[in-house]
Amino acid sequence: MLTNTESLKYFFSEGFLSFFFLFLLIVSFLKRDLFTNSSFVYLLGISGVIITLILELTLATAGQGHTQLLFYGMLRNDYFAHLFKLLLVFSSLFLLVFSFISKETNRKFLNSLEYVLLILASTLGMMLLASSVNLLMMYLSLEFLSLTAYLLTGFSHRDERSSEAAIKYLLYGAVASGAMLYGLSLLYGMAGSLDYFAIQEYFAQNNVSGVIAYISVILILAGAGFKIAAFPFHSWCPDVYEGAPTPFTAFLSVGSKSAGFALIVRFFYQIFIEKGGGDILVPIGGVDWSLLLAIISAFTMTLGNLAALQQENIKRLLAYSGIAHAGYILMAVASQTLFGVSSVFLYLVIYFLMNFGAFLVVIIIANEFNTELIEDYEGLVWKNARGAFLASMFTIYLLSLTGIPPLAGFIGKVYLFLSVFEKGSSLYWLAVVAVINMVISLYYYVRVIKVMFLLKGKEGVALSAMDRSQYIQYSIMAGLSFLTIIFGIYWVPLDTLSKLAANFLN
Amino acid sequence: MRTFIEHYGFLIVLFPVLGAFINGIFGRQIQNKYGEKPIGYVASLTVFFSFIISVIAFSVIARDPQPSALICHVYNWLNVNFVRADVSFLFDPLSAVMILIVTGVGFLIHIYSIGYMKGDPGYYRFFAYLNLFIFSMLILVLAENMLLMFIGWEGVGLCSYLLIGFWYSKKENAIAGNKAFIVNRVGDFGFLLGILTLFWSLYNQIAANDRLAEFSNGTLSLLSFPFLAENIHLLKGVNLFGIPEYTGISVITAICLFLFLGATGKSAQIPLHVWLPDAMAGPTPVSALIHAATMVTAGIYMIGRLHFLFSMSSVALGIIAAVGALTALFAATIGCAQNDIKRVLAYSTISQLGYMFLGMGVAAYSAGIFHLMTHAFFKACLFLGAGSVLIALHHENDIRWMGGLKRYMPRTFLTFLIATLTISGIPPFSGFFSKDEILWKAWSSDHGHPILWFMGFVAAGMTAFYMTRLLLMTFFGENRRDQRPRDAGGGHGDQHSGSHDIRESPASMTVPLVILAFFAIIAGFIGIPEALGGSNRFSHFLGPVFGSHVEVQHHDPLEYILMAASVFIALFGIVSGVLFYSIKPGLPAKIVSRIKITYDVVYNKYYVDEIYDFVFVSGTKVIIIILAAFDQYVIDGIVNLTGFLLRCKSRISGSFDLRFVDGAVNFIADTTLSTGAGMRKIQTGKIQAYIMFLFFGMVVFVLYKIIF
Amino acid sequence: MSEFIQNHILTLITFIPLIGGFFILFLPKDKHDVIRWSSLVITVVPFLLALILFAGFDRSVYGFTHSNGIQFIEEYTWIRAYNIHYFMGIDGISMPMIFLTALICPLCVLASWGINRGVKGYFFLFLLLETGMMGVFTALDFFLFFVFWEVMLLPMYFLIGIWGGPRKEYAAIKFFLYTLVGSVMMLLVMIYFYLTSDPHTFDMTKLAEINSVFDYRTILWFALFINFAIKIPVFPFHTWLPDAHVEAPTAISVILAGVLLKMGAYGILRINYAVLPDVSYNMSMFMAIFGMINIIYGALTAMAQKDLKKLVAYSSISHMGFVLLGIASFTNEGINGAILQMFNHGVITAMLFLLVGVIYDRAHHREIDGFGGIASVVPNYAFVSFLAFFGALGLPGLNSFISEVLVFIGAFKKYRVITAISASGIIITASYCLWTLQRIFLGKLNEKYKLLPDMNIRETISLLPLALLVVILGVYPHPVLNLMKSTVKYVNNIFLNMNL
Amino acid sequence: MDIININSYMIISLMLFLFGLFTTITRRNIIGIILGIELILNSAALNFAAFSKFSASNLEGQLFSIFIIVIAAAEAAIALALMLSIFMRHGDINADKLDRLRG
Repeated sequence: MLTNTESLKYFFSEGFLSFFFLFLLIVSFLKRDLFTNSSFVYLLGISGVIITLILELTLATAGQGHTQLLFYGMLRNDYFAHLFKLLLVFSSLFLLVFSFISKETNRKFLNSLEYVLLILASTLGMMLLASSVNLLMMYLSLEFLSLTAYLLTGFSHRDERSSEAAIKYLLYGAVASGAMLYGLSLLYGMAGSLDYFAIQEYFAQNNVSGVIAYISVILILAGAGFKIAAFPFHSWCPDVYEGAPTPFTAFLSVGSKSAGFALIVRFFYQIFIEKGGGDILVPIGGVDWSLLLAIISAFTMTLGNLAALQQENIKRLLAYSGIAHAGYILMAVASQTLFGVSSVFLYLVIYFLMNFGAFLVVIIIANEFNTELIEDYEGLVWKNARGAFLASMFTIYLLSLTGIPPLAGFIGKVYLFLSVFEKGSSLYWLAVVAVINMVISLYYYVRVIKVMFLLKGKEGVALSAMDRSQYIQYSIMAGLSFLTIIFGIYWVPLDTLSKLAANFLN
Repeated sequence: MRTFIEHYGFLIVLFPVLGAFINGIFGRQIQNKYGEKPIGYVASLTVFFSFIISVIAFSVIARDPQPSALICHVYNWLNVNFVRADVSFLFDPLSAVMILIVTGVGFLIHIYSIGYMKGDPGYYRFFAYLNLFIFSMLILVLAENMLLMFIGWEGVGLCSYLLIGFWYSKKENAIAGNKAFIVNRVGDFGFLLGILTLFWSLYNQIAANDRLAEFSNGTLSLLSFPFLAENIHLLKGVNLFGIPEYTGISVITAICLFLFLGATGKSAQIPLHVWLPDAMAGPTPVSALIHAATMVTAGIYMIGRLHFLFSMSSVALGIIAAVGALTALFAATIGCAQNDIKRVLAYSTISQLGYMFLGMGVAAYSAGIFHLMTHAFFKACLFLGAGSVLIALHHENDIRWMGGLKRYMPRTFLTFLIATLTISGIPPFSGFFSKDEILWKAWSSDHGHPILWFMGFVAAGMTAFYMTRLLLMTFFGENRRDQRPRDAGGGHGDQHSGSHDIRESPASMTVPLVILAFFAIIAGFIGIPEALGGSNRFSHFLGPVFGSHVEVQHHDPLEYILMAASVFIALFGIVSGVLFYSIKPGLPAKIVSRIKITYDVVYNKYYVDEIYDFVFVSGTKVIIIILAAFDQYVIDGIVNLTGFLLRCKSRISGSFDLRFVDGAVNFIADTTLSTGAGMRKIQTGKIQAYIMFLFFGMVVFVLYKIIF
Repeated sequence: MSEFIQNHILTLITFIPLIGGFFILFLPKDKHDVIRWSSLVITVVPFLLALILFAGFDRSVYGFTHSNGIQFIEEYTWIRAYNIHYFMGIDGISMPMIFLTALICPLCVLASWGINRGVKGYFFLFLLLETGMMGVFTALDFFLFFVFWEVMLLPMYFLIGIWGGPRKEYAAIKFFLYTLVGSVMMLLVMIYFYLTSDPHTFDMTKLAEINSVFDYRTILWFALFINFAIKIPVFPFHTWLPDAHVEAPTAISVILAGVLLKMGAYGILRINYAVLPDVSYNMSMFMAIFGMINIIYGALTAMAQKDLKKLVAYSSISHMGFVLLGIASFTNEGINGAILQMFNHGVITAMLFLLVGVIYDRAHHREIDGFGGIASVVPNYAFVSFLAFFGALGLPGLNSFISEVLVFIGAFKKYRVITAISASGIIITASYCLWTLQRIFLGKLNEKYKLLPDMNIRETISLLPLALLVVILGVYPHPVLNLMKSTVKYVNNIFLNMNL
Repeated sequence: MDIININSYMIISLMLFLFGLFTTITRRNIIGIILGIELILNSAALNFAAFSKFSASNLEGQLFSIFIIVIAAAEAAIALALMLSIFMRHGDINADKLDRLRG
């Protein structure tokens, strides 16, 4: 339990980020004209995030093995926190890069500086969320992230859908976090403390009659479920994804979802778990949350896949696919095993690669044809070399999302099934539901591929040839697809990292 | 000499296939470059060589008839666990006789076809198929085990299909070929079941008294004839399904009946005889060789080869005899009413085959084979005679428009006359001896019965009658060519008015006729029964094969009476034929008018073809249409079904967008897609609906917890 | 160099097509002939390797489990943490299949000379497909087997989807969905096997040795069986086959029928029989009945088809019914007959589809009644078609007869009535084969095809090896039979001394 | 036991929570919804304060309620800002009209 000043030593990555954020804010008041050219602003933002990334990396590697509670037990910088922070910072880095690439955010935005500032703020919020071990700290960082997200959703004010999406997102988010708050208060009432470890001891000592704990867990789940768009709390997701600017939608589907999962894993595995011998985890607190999460996961998967079957808008399709993948990851969380935690992290990294890749293609196509409808992708592969490249990359991502073997998505799915099977025979039904969902998901993923490959393109819709200036797009695209294939074949590095993330319990 | 056959016996089989290969592959070039002559010679020479070796083999066996058969082993064809079959040929008196018939008659018919097929564009193809047929028939006859026999069995079926449908430009020939092969295939189905039952019941018995070790060295084969001959007794008490207390059909009878089903398919007996009359669509030498002399006798040879099996089940023998006798009578009646020269001969072949089966059925195996041999000679002679008549009259085959050919074709007429007398069973000719022996055995043998004799007796009379009718209408009286109405069916080719240009067939066709007629005469003398002082050398020759249970020497007076009766019925047939068709030509028309209905029934072959067509052909057509529709709509096309339902529902409700019908895979996919459409409806876009849904979800979970 | 080839032969056979495929991607797009010839050469190399394999294969080794000695083993640890190995090896069951695949692929490249749209993509996907197929037959690690099983799915979807006939999208997605439903079930079973085997292994041969440990055995067995039944295809799951065949381009339907259908039967032998022998033995009646239904149902529906390609597709269903019957017989003869039938059917269906392709290239339609009497116009084509169709109906002296007789003899021991009914199948098969031949080749010459060109050299070369195989294997079947005899003897012994 | 104990607080905060929820769902006007949200947040704050006094006997609960007030203010600010942009576009702030994004 370090005091505030001592723990600053382990806090300099977030520290730098907040300092950079404030510095930019102040400079923006003084010299407005510096920041008119949006590309410069984005590059500034990107460099800031990269520095944070480097700092975070040094912190992660330096902090070998000694995890402390910082700021009087508010944060905990164990490997789980470090790895998730790295993942989250990477996703905001990609958000900035994608915003730089996409015309929608690069050309049309007037105040791109505020856009970048809000992104930095949300990154800070996510980093805190990943490492918070105190109910208050968790709530504050969650709200910090959500509030910045509401604004970012409504940023492309010229498109009326965006402001409608933002207000919907806000109202829904506020109600959900209100319900969570109420749940937290009940939990606090029972356990008498805000600190995760204290609550865990409370539950370990005296077994509580399950009902109140159960109600508080469900209420808390409202807030967390809203963040990862799980079943009963997913209604906002398709509308917001369609309304928000595409780069931000990509970030929502990967970044804020991973933050949501960090929260859930931290919350359930810290409070409602007692460490049995070896890596046996014994659920405490009289709440059978494994079955609860399993049911939510099953509903989320099925709803996500079924609704996605006939989407016309590619962003809505990817929204529902995101919901489905949230359902798959919840499967691992419900498995209540250490291996489950590492599967969650592994799947999130692979999901990061696949989803950002897919959204990059959507952005490039939106830049060219200014459309989000699937049928405008018709005959993409037959247009020209660039079209063929884009189409084949998109196919790799879509098939990896389905879980076809040589690609990373399959390895993610195998890990999820391994964790579910390890739980024993109580979750076999969930594995069967997941398997059926995999088949359903094939249909709408391959429908997109069908449009791109099997149909002849409409004449007159030309695609500009590959030119030198867009080399960033293609290097990122090639990098992501290369990783998706390589991790499908040799994923040992990912495995060691995820094992590392899982041992935050000791 | 025995070792010569053991080493080079397979040459008999190799030569015809070499001929077939040469003619088949290079035939077209040879024919274009050098004309038809070399092809005919290559084909005939190969058959002649194998004839010579057959004669050598025959002499070797005839000189020192040891009990053990002479086997020429070529190579091991199939060796999987206990199923072991080698390509090896068995030479014993029975197969020696058969190869003599096959190669001898085959050679004569090859010579005949050189003349007959002159000018036909498919000349090389014809001889290639003919050689292929001889090859398959020799394999069938010389096979050492059942599987190799099955190869020969289906091989001849294939060649008959190819040869019947030789002039495939006409649709009927192709259909006739199809019919022949499919009906044969039904027979082969029975044959296959016979082999399977035999194999496994024998295997179980051998396993029962643990003799399986003998097979470990891999030389013994369960299905080879010598092995079967020794070990068939093991199957004596066994019943079909090997269940001890189940007393039903004994396995021996089951096997015999299955094999007999195969034999009826091949030798055109009652249930499966429909293909032989249609097989006349092929060229006449084909009919002579395949549908008279060799292929159709395969069934009888098979029963002869497995006589030890058949003689163990008197039930099977009884059925065979009954079917044989019935077929003889049935076919004879139809024969009397046919007007196409080749169809008459076809029905006469079916009825003579009925006699052979009758002989086999009463366990008079040597008599059956003897009749088979004599029948091969005189029936081949009759067919070739009919062939030369057809050539002379430019493919006119309806006997009502012939007549008076005696003057123009003396040699054909003479040979035709001899053959007709032979088949009617007039004493000096061989037909009398072989048919009489069967009839005598039908009465006297312990499996025989007077009714069988009587059916055979009546059929013999009818045979004499329709053969005389055929002889008279074709060769005697005045020529009725010009009375032929313009549109009369049958007989294509140009209409030559007048009879001045009918000429005798060239030497290459008439020489084989004369030889065959000569054999028809002398063939009888080698089988003169003891009753008439002869030593019946033929049955003694076959003794070692069929077990030489020498009949008791007493000369039962009944034998002479029956012999006299058969001569009487033959003469009666001839006289009534002469009466009907030469003295009072109007008489048949009067009788026909009085018994119109029965005549029509007999003329239309008891409508058997029509019944089969209706029951089987159109029956399967209906089944397959239903099945195909079932496959397309019920299993696969739940798409179309539900697609249709949903479409009309959507037209009614109008609110659903159902473009997904074309993409749906099947019923499950259909329901998933429609639920997907349902899911989209929940997403109404109203923010307050979303919040309500959120709390509704939470309430459900809480209630779930409280209740459970 | 030869020493390198000797102990890396299976990896080479599997991955040379893939490497070749990448090489083709870099060829210039419009030089179609260069692409075609190079892909032909690339597919011939595995064929040569297969010949080396054929020569070096030790016929006496049992194979099937690790202790019995798998041949040409290549085992490298792939992922140490989860005990996943890159483990390749062959035994009596997989050797004939590898030889068949290596033989058919070059012929298919020859048959796809007519493709002129997106040629580079076509041949790359084709070579990827060949790698997938080879991998399935060589892989002995369940994880590797599953990866190759799905790798094979991908190119098939695109090949049918892009270069197919009018309803190609529907057929392609149907194929993909049907097979994926099956393979996801196999995924669950694979993971269950992995977790319940005590030294957590994916190695199929080791799983075979500790097969008594799993519970839920029947459910596992059915999950695997349904996956492989979809592939064979067995009666209720077969509806994807006619669509996929009718819409696929000629070369692809040759591969589809020639090799892909065999993977189902191979899978049953390799996994169901190895890991769950007792359940397989109890289910033998179930499999035999479905085998019989396949034979009769396939033959009858084939008879009703108007489209030649659909007819051949349904005939494949009927022939694969023999394979299932043979597998279900649990006798040495039956299983040998089944594997031989897999090989023979591969050869014959490849011939039939190539022939359909030849006539389709000339007449641009496949209606059986649309032709008539063309035997006189195209004698060579007629001869080869007669040979193929007679091979298909199991004429003795040609190759299918031997496998059908072995299957009948094998199956007759236990299931007398079922085999009798299946044997009646040979009559239906004979009737629809001859009826088709008669409607196309015999009868009055259809004026439209008076000047139909006969087969050109390319087509003859692609058909010649198959025709020779049909005849030679009919007269002397030992080269293929010896390959599988010892392994099948071992498999049979498992069930004999399981004293059930 | 004095009359006003933990149960009464909990009942009041529950009532507050339900009223807040009710207003969020039924009001057609966005401002009404925002008010409802404020009510929900306040009910949570009340709960925290009450528990801090009665069962937890430490000040963390009250600390939490202060932060809740801060967050509520921030939320309201953003909500009103967004509502302004909606108003400029649609001319009115009727929640039911905002259903352009659906399906």
